[in-house]
Amino acid sequence: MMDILQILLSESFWAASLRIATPLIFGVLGALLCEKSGVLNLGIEGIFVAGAMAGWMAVWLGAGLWGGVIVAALVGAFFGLIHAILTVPLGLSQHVSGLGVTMFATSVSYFVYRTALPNVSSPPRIEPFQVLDIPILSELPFLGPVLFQQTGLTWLAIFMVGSVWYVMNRTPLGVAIQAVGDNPDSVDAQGLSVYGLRIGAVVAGSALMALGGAFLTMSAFDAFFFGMVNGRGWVCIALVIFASWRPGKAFLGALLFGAFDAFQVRLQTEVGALVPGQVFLMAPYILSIIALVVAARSADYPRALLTPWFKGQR
Amino acid sequence: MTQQKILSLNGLSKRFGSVIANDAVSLELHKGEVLALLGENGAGKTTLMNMLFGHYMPDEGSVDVADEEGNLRPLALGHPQAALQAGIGMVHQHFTLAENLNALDNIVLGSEPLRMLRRDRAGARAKIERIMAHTGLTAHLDVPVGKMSVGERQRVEILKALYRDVRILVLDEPTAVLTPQEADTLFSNIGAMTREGLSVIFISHKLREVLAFSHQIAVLRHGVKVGEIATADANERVIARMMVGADTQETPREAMEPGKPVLKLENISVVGRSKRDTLENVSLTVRRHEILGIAGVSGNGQSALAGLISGLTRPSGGSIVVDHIGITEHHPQTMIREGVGRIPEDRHHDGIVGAMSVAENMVIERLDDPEVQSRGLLKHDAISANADRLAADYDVRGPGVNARARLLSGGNIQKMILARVFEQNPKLILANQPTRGLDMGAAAEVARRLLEARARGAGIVLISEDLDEVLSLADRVMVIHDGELIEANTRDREKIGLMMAGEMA
Amino acid sequence: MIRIEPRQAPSRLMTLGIPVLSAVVALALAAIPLAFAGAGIATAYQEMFKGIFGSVFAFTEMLTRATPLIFTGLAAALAFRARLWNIGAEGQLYLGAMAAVAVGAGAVDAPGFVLIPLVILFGCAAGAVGMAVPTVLKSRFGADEVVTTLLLNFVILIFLQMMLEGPLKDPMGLGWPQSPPILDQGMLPPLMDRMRVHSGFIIALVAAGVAQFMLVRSVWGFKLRAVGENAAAARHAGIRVNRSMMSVALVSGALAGMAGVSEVAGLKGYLTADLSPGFGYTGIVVAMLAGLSPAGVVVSALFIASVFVGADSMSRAMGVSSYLADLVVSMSLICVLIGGFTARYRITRVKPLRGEGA
Amino acid sequence: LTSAGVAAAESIKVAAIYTLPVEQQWISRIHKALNTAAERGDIEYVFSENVANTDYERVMREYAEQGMQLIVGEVFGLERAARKVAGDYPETAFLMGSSFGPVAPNFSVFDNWIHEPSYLSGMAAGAATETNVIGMVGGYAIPEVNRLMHAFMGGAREVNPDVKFIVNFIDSWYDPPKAKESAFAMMDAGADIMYAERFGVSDAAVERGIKAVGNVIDTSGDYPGTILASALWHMEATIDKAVANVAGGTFDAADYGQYSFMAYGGGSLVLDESLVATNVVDAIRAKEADIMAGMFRVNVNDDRPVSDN
Ligand SMILES: Nc1ncnc2c1ncn2[C@@H]1O[C@H](COP(=O)(O)OP(=O)(O)OP(=O)(O)O)[C@@H](O)[C@H]1O
Ligand SMILES: Nc1ncnc2c1ncn2[C@@H]1O[C@H](COP(=O)(O)OP(=O)(O)OP(=O)(O)O)[C@@H](O)[C@H]1O
Ligand SMILES: [Mg+2]
Ligand SMILES: [Mg+2]
Repeated sequence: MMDILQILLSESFWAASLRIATPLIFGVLGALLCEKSGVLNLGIEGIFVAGAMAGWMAVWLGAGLWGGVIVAALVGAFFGLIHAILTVPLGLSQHVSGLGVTMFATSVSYFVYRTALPNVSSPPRIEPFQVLDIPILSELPFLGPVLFQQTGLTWLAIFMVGSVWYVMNRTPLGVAIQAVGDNPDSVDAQGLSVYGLRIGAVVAGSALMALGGAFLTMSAFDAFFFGMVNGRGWVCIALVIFASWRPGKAFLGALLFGAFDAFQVRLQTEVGALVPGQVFLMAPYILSIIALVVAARSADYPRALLTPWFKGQR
Repeated sequence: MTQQKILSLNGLSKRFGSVIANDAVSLELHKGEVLALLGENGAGKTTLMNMLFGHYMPDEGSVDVADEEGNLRPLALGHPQAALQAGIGMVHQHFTLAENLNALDNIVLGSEPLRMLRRDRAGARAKIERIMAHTGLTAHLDVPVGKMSVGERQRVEILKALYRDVRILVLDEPTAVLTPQEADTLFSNIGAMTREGLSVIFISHKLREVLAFSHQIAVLRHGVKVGEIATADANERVIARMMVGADTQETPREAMEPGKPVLKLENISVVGRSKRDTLENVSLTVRRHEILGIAGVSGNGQSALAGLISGLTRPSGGSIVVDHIGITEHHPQTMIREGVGRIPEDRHHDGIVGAMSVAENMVIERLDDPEVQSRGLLKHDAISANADRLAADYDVRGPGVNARARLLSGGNIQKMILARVFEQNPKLILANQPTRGLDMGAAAEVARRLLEARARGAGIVLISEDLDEVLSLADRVMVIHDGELIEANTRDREKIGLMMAGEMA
Repeated sequence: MIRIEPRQAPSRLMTLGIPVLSAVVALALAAIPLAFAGAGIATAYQEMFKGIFGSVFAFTEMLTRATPLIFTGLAAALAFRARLWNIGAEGQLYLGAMAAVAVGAGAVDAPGFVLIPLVILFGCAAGAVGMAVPTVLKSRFGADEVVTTLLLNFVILIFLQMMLEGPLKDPMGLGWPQSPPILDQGMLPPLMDRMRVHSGFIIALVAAGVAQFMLVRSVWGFKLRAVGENAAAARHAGIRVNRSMMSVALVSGALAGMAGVSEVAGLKGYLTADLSPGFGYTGIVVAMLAGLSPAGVVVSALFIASVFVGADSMSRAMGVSSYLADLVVSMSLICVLIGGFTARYRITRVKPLRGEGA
Repeated sequence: LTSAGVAAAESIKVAAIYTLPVEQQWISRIHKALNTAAERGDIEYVFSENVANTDYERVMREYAEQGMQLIVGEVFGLERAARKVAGDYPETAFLMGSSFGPVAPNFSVFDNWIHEPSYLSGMAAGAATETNVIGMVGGYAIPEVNRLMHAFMGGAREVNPDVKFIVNFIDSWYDPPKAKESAFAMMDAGADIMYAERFGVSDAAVERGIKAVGNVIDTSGDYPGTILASALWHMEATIDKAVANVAGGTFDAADYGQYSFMAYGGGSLVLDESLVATNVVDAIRAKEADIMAGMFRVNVNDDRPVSDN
């Protein structure tokens, strides 16, 4: 019991939680943007892979770190555009298109990686993002070590939470995205383009998702591996519902998941011999499901989610 | 009204596959004029207006709109944005509101450039409040539209159009969901605005309104404009003949002796999420050979009452007896089994499975019937035969019984539901807004069928916001207000109107 | 300006021609990665063809690969018809496989005609339970099944690891996390000597036929379609929505479970944690390509399996990275999706009418 | 002699089939040895990676049909089926990572028997820990992994009976960020030496400035000053032996496992002598000599290791 409390109060635990949460924050925000406009994007897992691979490879080929981030975002936007074209003007099944994009983005990334590096036994490393240590602030008790053990990408993620919130609630664009996800006719009747808004939201959301992937290869680690995304994208799809499509709650949800995960490994080091290790690995997923069940009642889905809209048709 | 031409539609045509929705329709509108556009269901009224507003791209034709100086200029078609810029506003037949946003956001949506980094909410609010004060149309600006009554939503729709400083306002059946009083207020407000130069095209099936508020009437039939007439020269008969091409007949209601009770609600309460679906301690009795009319402004508990009788809603207290049998399991299946026929308010949402065929929709309520299935397998031939017979008997027209039900027009969907319900000889019929949105011919058909069922011995609960309809069909009238039900011991329009407003309770 | 309009009646030629055409386009697109990897295009296609039809072995391998896809495709098709988004076929597949080895690997020693049905029964039941849970969460609590089934895939996979290191671990497995083998008489008999294709394929075809028949001809199928197309109207018409959902959930889960049974009792004999290379997810693709028609599932499963096996074998023959196979499959998927769209809709250019008559 | 020369000139056609990408440490060692042989011109080498177990048998047959003379791979997931394939292609030589035995006439097996250097690396770790806590992050608890962990733990305990281990499996071959977080958690719990079975662990050690012990591959170049010691696996001995046998027409069913032993050069220990105390280095060298001389046998334990509490 003491140990558990000790874990929960430790700075390194919360620093770890925030680190684990960072790619999820990007992913949930991206999924949120897409879904708010009415498009489910199951391409997220593949877009994570593509972002991870593209960002890392760009840096390895000589781009700067932020250059790599931009490349990752562009690649994510590209796959988002494919999903958007398939699901918005063409109105194809969002589930299938999404899974198709996941397959496509993953296999393209793997194929390109392997064709570019046919004979490596260990992928080349890059110089990743370094911890941002701001002199005075990092001296702050508790918060200092938690926040200032993070890299620029984590800061970017936190900044994006605020930005997405601001855009969604304080700008005409965000209000239009909320409207198009509820009732596309409302937007159409006001002279705005349903297709433009949805495609834009999916493309932007996918770019954000790709940053989640880029974090893995450019901050959490310094090289790309097959399979390293390891389901993180799917988790975001759950978190966005848990967050009721709100950026602030999305951040909390991701942090909570990160905390489960960080807690799980720490607990396992304490009582690992008593319980099969898999119980701990399962815990974050099961807790996500439970959280979802609890949150489900109040979850109000964007009403037009999954429903395609065609101009001039009823 | 002036003679200044402000809008001219020149030979607009639109085809949907083989359906010719509009065939070279031309129309003119003058400054300050109120033009009523009439026609049966499916005549092409909405299509014409949708072309004007840019939702549909015409196959042929053009549109000219007067600019600020009054010079007619061609309008770029196919872009709502262009129509809005030209000063055209449209209130659509079906709400085009984002329910997750509040009224303010819905109204302002699209009027600010999307690249703006912030919104001028205060300015917008001031402008809307000015419009509200000026027109008398009010709405709660900060309440999510999803929580509003249909009447309030309709007002938001109109405010939305006015906010864009329109000079031409198109209203597609604006009063279909309003009470007579609300409709009157709306039209008197609009009348005031036309005197300031607003021009209006409105579509309606309610001839009373058309005659009272329009200057000019244009009639469409099967996509063709069959005539135009000054309202001053028109009357119901003339218009009806223009619309249908023949005279319509009203079914007379014969007096009948009510029989034994078929439905008894005793002290029923329903706890709903909002007032619209709450009932408080309601009791009523319906007998054979009797039509009980429930009058009331929408959102006063009608949906709870309808839900209860159709089996969708579970009461929190009280008892329901259908023909001596106490209902314990509240499910539509139970009600169907006990011989309750239900005509739902929202045909598309509750009445049909649009993606399934007309024939399938005609048997969907009796899948256990040995005529429809044996040992769990459907009898396709019998289902088809049944559909052919019903389609003929009830004059369900459309692309055939094997086509998807969604393809039928609203009136024909309603006929299909009537066929399904009446064929089972129900003891009790719930008719919830049965003629909403139907043209005169179709509405008369519904009335005839209801009276026929009554003659056969059914008890009928008729829920309607159209007081004229209630008064013409019901043997007995009750008024629903705020979840409570009161017997109206009068047939006086005025008095019942006051009870609907809760002023005599 | 471009408009999208539904075609009134897609012609026969189109409904058949377009899928074929889009498959051809997809294969043509495969030239891009091939060129990128510097391989000869013409020989590549030859090799791909050989990889599918070049020998009895190649062809039976394709059928073997298609077998689980038919099951998972059916699982998705039926559930999706009822708008029950079962993304969890992958997990249910493993539940089925676990149950199959739990009864088939010695727990019950019975002759084949008893043991095989028993293995199938338990496998299907386990899969069904796997889908029943999210369905209950959906109908009782409103928890979105897309997410719960997706997350349960992870939970089940981890649970599988736990079982394979615990109760289901083969004591003779030299420590490997794998189950003991299913008894010989419990294995689904192979269809041909020396080939891997097994009677699971026949069961899959029968399952597809039955599903097709039930969907179109039975009251059960009627209700399922009604619930899927418009749950509110179905309920208004007296259909028990939850019950109908639950019944389709059970069938869907059972079919996914059967995919696991078929793989473990038809092919591998014992269970490891990498039994399925994503058959559950691919099944969704298969189902959607088939337009959610059970009969179509067979065709699209064969298509996906052909593309994969053909491209995989070609990548080896051409010395190109074997990730090519997945790439070609995913490109085919996207092409066929777009192709299916053009069969149903027409994209027309509309000449702007601006200014006419003025 | 001439015939052998001809065979070498023609170079042997070798195909490898891996169930994971070639970056996976275990596989990378086979891949490296085959690449080396190919560079020497002994073999023509092709491979398929990330082959699902379901597809493995087909790929084996395809390569056999293509006339490959030697097929290398790992059949832990399909022991029985693989042996059946080998039976169907008696002219083809199979050399497979396997937990079971060889099957005549053409199915040989190998495994990464580097428990000996693992034991030695454990000695370095046991002597170096000050907190007496060593963290171990593994991928999956399979015998190939467990065995080396136990050997490592045995070595550490020999020099330091008080040492405690924290063991954690991340159930993934490739999730360096996760492995890294796992390592951090162990360090938070007091570990000051990390056993780096997965990518990511050494990175965590570098960040916290503690030491790590490598496994299978030599990563000391990537993490200078962090890797105390590594137990290396060299597949060259095994591969070269098999290739020579095929070339000489003498390939038959055998267990090549011994070629991973230190005595055959299949396993070795690298020590960073600048990081390990001289007395410890001496003790390790002495033990190494004992092993080479057959005077000391490292225990083999394939069970899942668990944390000490
Ligand atoms: N987008 C569309 N696709 C196919 N058919 C359409 C479409 N819009 C309208 N139609 C068809 O065009 C015809 C005219 O429809 P429209 O909605 O204009 O009638 P309406 O006069 O407004 O009828 P109502 O009084 O019922 O509103 C109908 O037959 C309708 O089914
Ligand atoms: N308007 C609606 N739209 C969509 N789904 C609805 C609607 N109304 C009800 N449902 C769904 O139908 C379910 C209840 O349906 P129904 O009562 O027919 O099922 P049932 O099989 O009788 O289930 P139970 O035994 O749990 O009562 C609700 O849980 C809800 O999910
Ligand atoms: Mg209309
Ligand atoms: Mg019920």
